[in-house]
Amino acid sequence: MAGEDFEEDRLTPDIAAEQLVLVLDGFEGPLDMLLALGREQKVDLTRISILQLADQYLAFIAEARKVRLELAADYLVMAAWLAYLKSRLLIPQIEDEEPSGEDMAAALAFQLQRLEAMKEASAKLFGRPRLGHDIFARGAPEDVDIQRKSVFQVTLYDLLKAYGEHKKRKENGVLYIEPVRLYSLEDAVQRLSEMLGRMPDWATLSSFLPDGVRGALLTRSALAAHFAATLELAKAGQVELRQDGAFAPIYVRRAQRQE
Amino acid sequence: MIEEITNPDEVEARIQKLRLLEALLFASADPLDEETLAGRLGPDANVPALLNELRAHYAPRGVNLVRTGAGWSFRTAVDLAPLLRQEEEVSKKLSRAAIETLAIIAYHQPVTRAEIEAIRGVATSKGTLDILMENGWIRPGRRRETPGRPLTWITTDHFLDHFGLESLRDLPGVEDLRAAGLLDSRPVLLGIAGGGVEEPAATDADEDA
Amino acid sequence: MIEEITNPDEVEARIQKLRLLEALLFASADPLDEETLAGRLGPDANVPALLNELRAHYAPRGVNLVRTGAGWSFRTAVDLAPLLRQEEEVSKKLSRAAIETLAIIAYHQPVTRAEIEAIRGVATSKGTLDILMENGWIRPGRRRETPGRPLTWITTDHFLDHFGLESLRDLPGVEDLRAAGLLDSRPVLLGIAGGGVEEPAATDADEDA
Repeated sequence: MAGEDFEEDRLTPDIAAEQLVLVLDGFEGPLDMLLALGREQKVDLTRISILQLADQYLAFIAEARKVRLELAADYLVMAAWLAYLKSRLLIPQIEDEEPSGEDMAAALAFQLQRLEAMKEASAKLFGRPRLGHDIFARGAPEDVDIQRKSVFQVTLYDLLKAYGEHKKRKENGVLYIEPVRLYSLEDAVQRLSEMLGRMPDWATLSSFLPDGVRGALLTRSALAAHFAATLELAKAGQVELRQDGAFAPIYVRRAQRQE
Repeated sequence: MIEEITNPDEVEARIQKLRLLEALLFASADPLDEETLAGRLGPDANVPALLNELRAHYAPRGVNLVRTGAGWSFRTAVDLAPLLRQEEEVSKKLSRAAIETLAIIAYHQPVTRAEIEAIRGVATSKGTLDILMENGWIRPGRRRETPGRPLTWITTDHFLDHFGLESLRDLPGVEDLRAAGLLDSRPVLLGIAGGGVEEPAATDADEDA
Repeated sequence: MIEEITNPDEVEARIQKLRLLEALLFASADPLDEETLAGRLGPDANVPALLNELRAHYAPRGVNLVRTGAGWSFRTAVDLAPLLRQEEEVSKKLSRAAIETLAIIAYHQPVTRAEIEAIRGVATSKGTLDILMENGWIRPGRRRETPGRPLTWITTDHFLDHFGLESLRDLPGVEDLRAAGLLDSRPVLLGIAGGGVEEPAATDADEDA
């Protein structure tokens, strides 16, 4: 088992992974990354090609998965969503399905514009002359407390901070025993629920497994936990499962609500 | 400098009020509101008129009288910034997340954390709101009357003071953004983090004691 | 105001120097000596002449330019001192114990003294509740209908006013504090968090009592 792991690690193109990690570190989440990719199209965001954007994003994610880079679930959910959007845009509309591919693309374009607007606004805000940087208050205020409404200087922040610290002390007083390093069913249910709520269509069970889980025991426990979690969630009526034959891949999607 | 008053006693009284107003504002590093000033100048003082006169007197000088929110304060003139700016002792640099979050709160207020996350498409890391609050720029507003009664966040008067704004209407480009519909903080896209699902009602009171 | 200079450019340059001098003296925490000022104003500035002009300008006003030892600084006019110093109390910092006690009353009210002590895990010193009451932040509530009928404590309207809250409901809940980073969550010991997946909402209920 140890030998096998060693082999795997050697084959991993570490440098490519490091570069990708560096790129990823530059982003504040998947929407931010999409915005950066969108800027590369060098057109007004209102006229951006969402299809092209989806391709660029999916290519990036594919690259990351090739070097077994651990991606945050947010990035994977966005990838699944964009793949779905792409299929909706390319394949003729199914009548009763709402919203349409165009609506989804428009919604994404709006989100990108809104984020861009806020980034510009923050740049303008911090480009303004600021107190203590460019503009200065009286350097030697005199000892006349004119505004005194209370003898004591306490702010809401002080009050909340005091309560937070009090709570923290209480929590730290409790002994926690380090758990055995197994992927728990609860974690898998949590992870699946997080991702499924936002996954639009069928996806293979294996695509939900966390990347970068090291150690054979941990990997096996992750697979087992996720499998058990899908059964749990199916029992609760939250997901649907599909398997086309014995030993074939298992597909999962969130339960379709009947209306 | 003094208009439409000819009685020498009145002129003298008015000058004394102006001098006291000037001294009060000068002595304080923080903005003072008109109510506080009126309390110190006495019932017969026309505080807004006196403030305007003082503002006009200082307008061309190296120190200006400026208004932020409800407060008035003396501040060095904006155009002198390049001459006054000193090598800052490495000021605590704000993270990109904190800067963006502050802009979102300023332009979208009152805004819930879930809405901030929907706009940024990413969860708010711990410590972001904390640092903005520690700087005195934001504070909790009223709870939103929707399921879960989420807390909203708003900016403070100190935020206006820090960025040299008289009111929120002076935020750069705010009218254009509103007209373009970009100040809509509703989540629009399922599938993006923070998808607008408000957290379950956090129980406020807890079960101590 | 400007004497013996007629060339418009020179007049302009001199006004700029005066404005900068004014701003430097205003913003400085300590008196500035002429050598320092000369360093900031440039080699062509006649610092003593500029200082004299500024001193003359401010002489009749509510703020004066004064010389103390080797340094120059702005000070409020001496004759206004009685009007400026109405109350001589110096503002004080509230002790940590008092802030914490106030926070606990705010979050747990109505709460008895014994309950406060149980929550904090330490005895409440005599003066703490007195100080909070003197400041008008807390007041006695109803007696608890339990043996001994202990007095409970609640916060006042002045408390809301002081902390800029509209109602007690607007106090951030424990989950809000945690999300804002004011309450660091317990260390995450689970081996594998699923990447960017937000930590599951920790339960509020705590184990006091």
